[in-house]
Amino acid sequence: MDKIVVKELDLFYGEQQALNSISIAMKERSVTALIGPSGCGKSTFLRTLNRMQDLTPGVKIIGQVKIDGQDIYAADTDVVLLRKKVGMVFQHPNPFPKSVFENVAYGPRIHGETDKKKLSEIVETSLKDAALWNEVKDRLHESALGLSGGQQQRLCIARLLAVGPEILLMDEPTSALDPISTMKIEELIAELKDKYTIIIVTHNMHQASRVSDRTAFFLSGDLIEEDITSVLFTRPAKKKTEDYISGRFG
Amino acid sequence: MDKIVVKELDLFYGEQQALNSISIAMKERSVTALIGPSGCGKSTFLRTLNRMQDLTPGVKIIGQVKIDGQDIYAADTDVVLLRKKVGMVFQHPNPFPKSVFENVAYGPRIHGETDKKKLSEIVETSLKDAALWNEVKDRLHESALGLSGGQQQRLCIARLLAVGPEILLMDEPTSALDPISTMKIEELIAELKDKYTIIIVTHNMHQASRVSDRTAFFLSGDLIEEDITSVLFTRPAKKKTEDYISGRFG
Amino acid sequence: MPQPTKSWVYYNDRLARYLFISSAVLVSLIILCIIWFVGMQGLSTFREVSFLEFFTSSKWSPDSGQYGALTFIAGSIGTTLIAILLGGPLGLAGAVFLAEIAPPWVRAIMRPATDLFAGIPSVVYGYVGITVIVGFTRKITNSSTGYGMLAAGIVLAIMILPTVISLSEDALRSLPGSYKEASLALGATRWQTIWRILVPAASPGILTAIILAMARAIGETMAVQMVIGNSPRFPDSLGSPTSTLTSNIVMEMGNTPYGSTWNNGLFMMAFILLVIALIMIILVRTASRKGAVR
Amino acid sequence: MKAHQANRFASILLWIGAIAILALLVAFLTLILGRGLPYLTAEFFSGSDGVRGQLFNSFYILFLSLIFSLPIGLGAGIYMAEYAPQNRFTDLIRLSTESLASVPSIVFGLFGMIVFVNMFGLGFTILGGSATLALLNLPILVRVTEESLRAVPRSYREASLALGATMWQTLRKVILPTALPGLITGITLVAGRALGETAILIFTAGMNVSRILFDVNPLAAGETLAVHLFAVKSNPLPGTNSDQIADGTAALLILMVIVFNICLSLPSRWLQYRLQGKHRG
Amino acid sequence: APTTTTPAPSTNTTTIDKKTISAAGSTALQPLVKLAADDFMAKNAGVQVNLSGGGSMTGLNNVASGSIEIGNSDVVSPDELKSAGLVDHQVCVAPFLLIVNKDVTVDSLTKEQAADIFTGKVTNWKDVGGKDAKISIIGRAASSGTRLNIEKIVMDGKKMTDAAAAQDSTGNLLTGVAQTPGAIGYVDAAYLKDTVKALKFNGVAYSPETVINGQYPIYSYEHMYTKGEPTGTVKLFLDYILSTEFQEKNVEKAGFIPVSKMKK
Ligand SMILES: Nc1ncnc2c1ncn2[C@@H]1O[C@H](COP(=O)(O)OP(=O)(O)OP(=O)(O)O)[C@@H](O)[C@H]1O
Ligand SMILES: Nc1ncnc2c1ncn2[C@@H]1O[C@H](COP(=O)(O)OP(=O)(O)OP(=O)(O)O)[C@@H](O)[C@H]1O
Ligand SMILES: [Mg+2]
Ligand SMILES: [Mg+2]
Ligand SMILES: O=P([O-])([O-])[O-]
Repeated sequence: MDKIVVKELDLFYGEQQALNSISIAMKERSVTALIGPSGCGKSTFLRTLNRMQDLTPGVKIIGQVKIDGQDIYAADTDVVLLRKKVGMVFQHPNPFPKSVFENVAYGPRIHGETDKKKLSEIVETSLKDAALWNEVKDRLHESALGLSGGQQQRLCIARLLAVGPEILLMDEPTSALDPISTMKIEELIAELKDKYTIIIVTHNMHQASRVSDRTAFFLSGDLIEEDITSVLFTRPAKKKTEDYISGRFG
Repeated sequence: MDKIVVKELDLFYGEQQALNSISIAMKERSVTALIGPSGCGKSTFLRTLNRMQDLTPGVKIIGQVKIDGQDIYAADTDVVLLRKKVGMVFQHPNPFPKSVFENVAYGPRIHGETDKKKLSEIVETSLKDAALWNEVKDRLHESALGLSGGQQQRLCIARLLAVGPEILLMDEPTSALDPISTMKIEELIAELKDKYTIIIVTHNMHQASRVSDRTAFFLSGDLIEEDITSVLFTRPAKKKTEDYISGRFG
Repeated sequence: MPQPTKSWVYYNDRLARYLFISSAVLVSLIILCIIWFVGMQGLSTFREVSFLEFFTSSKWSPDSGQYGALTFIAGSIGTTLIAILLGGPLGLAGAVFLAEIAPPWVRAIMRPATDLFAGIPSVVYGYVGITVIVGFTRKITNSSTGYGMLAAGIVLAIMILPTVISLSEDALRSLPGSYKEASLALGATRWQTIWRILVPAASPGILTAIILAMARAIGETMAVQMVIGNSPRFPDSLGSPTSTLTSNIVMEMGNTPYGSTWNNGLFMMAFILLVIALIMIILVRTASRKGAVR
Repeated sequence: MKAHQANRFASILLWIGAIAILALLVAFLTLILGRGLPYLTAEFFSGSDGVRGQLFNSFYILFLSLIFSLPIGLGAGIYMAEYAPQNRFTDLIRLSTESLASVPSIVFGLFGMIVFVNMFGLGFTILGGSATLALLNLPILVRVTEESLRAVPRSYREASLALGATMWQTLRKVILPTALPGLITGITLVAGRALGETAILIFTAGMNVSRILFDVNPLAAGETLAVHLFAVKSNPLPGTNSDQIADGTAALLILMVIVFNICLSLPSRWLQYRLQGKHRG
Repeated sequence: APTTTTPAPSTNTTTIDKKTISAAGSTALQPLVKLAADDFMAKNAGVQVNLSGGGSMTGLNNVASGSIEIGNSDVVSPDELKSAGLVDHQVCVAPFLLIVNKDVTVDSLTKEQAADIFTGKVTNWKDVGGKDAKISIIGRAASSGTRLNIEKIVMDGKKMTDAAAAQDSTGNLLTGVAQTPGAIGYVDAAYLKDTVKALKFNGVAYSPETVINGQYPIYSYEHMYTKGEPTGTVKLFLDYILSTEFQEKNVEKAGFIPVSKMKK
């Protein structure tokens, strides 16, 4: 079933158009990779899916984004609930300057959970799901900023899982990490895809081919091509895609 | 002839060692590419070659770097002269907030050139050498910040050429640029190598294979392997190199 | 997980938002009130005094019906300029030193220390002014008392140091590190980098610092009043008594009947100060906007 | 080489400038403390001309003025940093806070005198003084708040909002706690300036103190230490050792500002340390 | 015109009504009122007399607007404030002194000499019998009651020269005269300090006797204004100041002269 359906989406930063009539659909419980050279609009597109783009002043969005059949840009959309359902992981790990525990408990707390015991449970499950529990279980109450980059990124994923999202958006989640942390995150993604719909932006085509079911190639604000990952990387339909994946630019 | 010879170079950021006993030599008028995953020490290494690393507080450097047979870390080295000889291009274009002309004229000026006519000549030659002259000749006195990213980067190269360096260090000079600008810079590098010794850091292995004569692969502060570019990419001697270039991580 | 009662969270969010907006509006209302009150009181001077006389005559002798405030306006501007000429370069040197030269431990001491300047009450400055600085200016200007614009300018120069230093340092520090790197990588010395790249690049911020310091100087009252000499006439030299807007307000406010023309004239002087402050702010804004465009 | 010499010369000049600035400060401090410290005896505080009332008033007026100005200043600062869209309205508000910041304090004093002392009929009281002083604090508070909030990395905001938090939740739980050290430093600056303020209070809080020790009645007379210093300097009442009182008061004021700076910077450093975690400086 | 009440014998019907009363205004009169307030508070436990300076007009303005109960003034209330119904109480006589820096060798000035100095006609001490040194005038603000009195009595209503430096308060004036070579100024007798030298006027040194017997002419009556006739605590306080007990015991001690001693 299609979880996300985007139809003819245009996005403008002031005068400048950054997305040109993007149409794409993503299936439930699948991983879609977005690739393309720097500045092509990958992050911009990703951020329209949970309306984080609303925070940028001067942005204009035309077109339709439907999640579970509901237009998220409709006037009556509850943005807060939307963001709860569509979680996001950022390029640079951004834990709050709080303890590990408080980072993960943050989401449940703001959504009204006050029971200490329940919170502990949620924190534990989320950290386990993010494959971080063993590394931090003895330092739950130390500052999260003391963790390594890779641990911080998994903490951010755990923090996200704790609010119970259905869709995970990841914007180059490993680009600031070392190889081993990268591997761990990639493994995590493979596990998470049984439960969540995942969209991941990456600069690394190998990563795209390793983790994703489908891949979409962006160039200068256009969605050039979208296909099953192995097909896109071996038999791309468009010349531009081929040039890019063969490394002729970017 | 070897222009640069590095012997058993260790570098520490405080307690943490970032370079482990690096030894490498670079020939005059050649292009050497430095590749490796993020955080492996490529930038760190590059910045030891013109002693920009001196600016970072708490850095300790052990070992030898000889340029034209002279140890640049010897006590009597004139750092200012060294930096004039060993120029640097940064990842993000960083023109000064001055006019195009003043950006290029800056170097000659600080090195004592006051003659207006000579300055104009230097500016023109440098901009031509950096393949930018045609695009900016009508707006020499407008702010350099109004140029596009790719133009800014070429301006930075022109600014560098104007002081008459012998060695060019480039730290991911195209990673912030669009495909077309990238191509232009790559072409420029190909031209410049007739006159200069060039060392370029890049994340893009295709770029490394397109522009460089030799390639060095760094991993976690170690120089794993250094060889003729085509050899390193097709028949690497080390398993780690192979894993990296085949995209198994990074 | 329990579903939050949506309305509650939303209600809070909205309430907070309205509270913040109303605080912001209140701040605007306050300044409007001040302009209104001081302006109304001040402008009523012109029921009895001609506009032209007030601004172009330097004869201030209210008991004989002469209300020329030019001396005070000139005195305020003059002392402020002296303060900036003396304190500006020194403060800028301090800022450059803190931003680019000082070893971390020196900075750790000096930065809070300069803030202490701001914490010294103006009466203390004035007292040091009377007992030390006036004697000094008496000597160098070879005048009989030493009270005057130079003494006031020196006192003000010291008082504006923290403003100049901290704002200019912030401006220098907020420059992208890439400017410095680029310049040094071209073989520039540290001083060349500072003087040709960093200071020009930070000039909008430095200008802001200077203008705000001027606003501080022109509005300073107690310290100036103690060393300016308070004579309502143009001075013969930098070392002879004159007056500023602020000093004349405190001198005479307590001894003039509220609502009298004389008293209204003093409010008019306060209003002029307010207008000067507003003009300075507009200058600051254009300065920083010019910086943003570049 | 010429460039090298210029470099050396400029460095020396800058060092001299910096030393001159510090020397000035040291000269001020030694002059004031040297003259005044010897008089800071118990008698100085609680004798018949003792300043304990003024000391109390200084802090009480500061406290009240912060009570008035903090909520509004914080609120407006938060609005400017977090909510304000780019439009005419916010431009106007920004312009007014900046203007308010550059209003000479004597103008505040006169305004307070017309409005609080005369129109509201408060007379020269603690209340009138602190209400006027609040006007002085306000713009600095707005500015400090805005700056410390802006210094909080954008990523914290994004992370919180992306988890489905409302703006208010994000503010309360993430942004304000992170900005706290900066806020505290800012409030210290405000407090330091308010403690030394004279011109405003002469016109609004008057020049004498209540007989009752630690009179918390806001309608009591509100002479502060700084005003007291001004008063004894300008009116050395015969029969009092006014010079000693003045010197002692000046020293006490400086001490207060120093202690204030230290006291408030410690918790903010500690907070910063805690927020950053052990592994980062 | 404000009516001048003669010292009235206290009537027993007046009682404490307000716990706190405030007086502000003239700095010249302030030392005396402070003494009176201290005594009065000692006698009437629980009563608080707030006292501020600020200048004569500050006192008059504020008593007229009702912010304070008593306005102290060196001068008679101006017409602007008469409509407020101010009532005058003359409480004592304040003498003024001409003072000079200690390096000045002159000990006495005639009225003409003093007037010439203050109008700016004479600018060197040698012209009035001293050594060759410039005269620096340090006076009070144009609106000060003390200055008005000097202009009235010493200068026959002529204006003080603009070239004079002025200080807004007696304290700063004293510091100025003490620090500036060749300086001359004027203060209320109560404030005289040994950092400066007091001059004789027409050869007569100031003392209460020379004022009372008319030899020393530089003095003025000091006023305490109330809005309407005083009642309750305010009246008790004014009565105390005007009481023979206080006038005889304290007024002279404070450097003033009791009204009753003046020969009308
Ligand atoms: N806030 C903004 N205001 C104006 N233009 C913007 C803004 N953010 C992004 N852009 C522009 O929109 C285009 C797309 O940017 P975007 O960040 O989506 O690219 P990207 O594909 O994510 O690149 P990268 O791989 O570098 O992250 C770029 O040209 C960028 O300059
Ligand atoms: N100023 C510094 N202080 C402490 N550690 C540093 C500093 N700069 C870099 N490092 C560390 O040194 C290591 C090498 O960093 P470097 O910037 O040289 O990597 P790189 O190979 O250039 O990576 P990238 O491709 O991301 O630019 C990294 O682990 C980095 O965290
Ligand atoms: Mg991006
Ligand atoms: Mg790097
Ligand atoms: O006593 P005065 O302050 O009015 O001179």
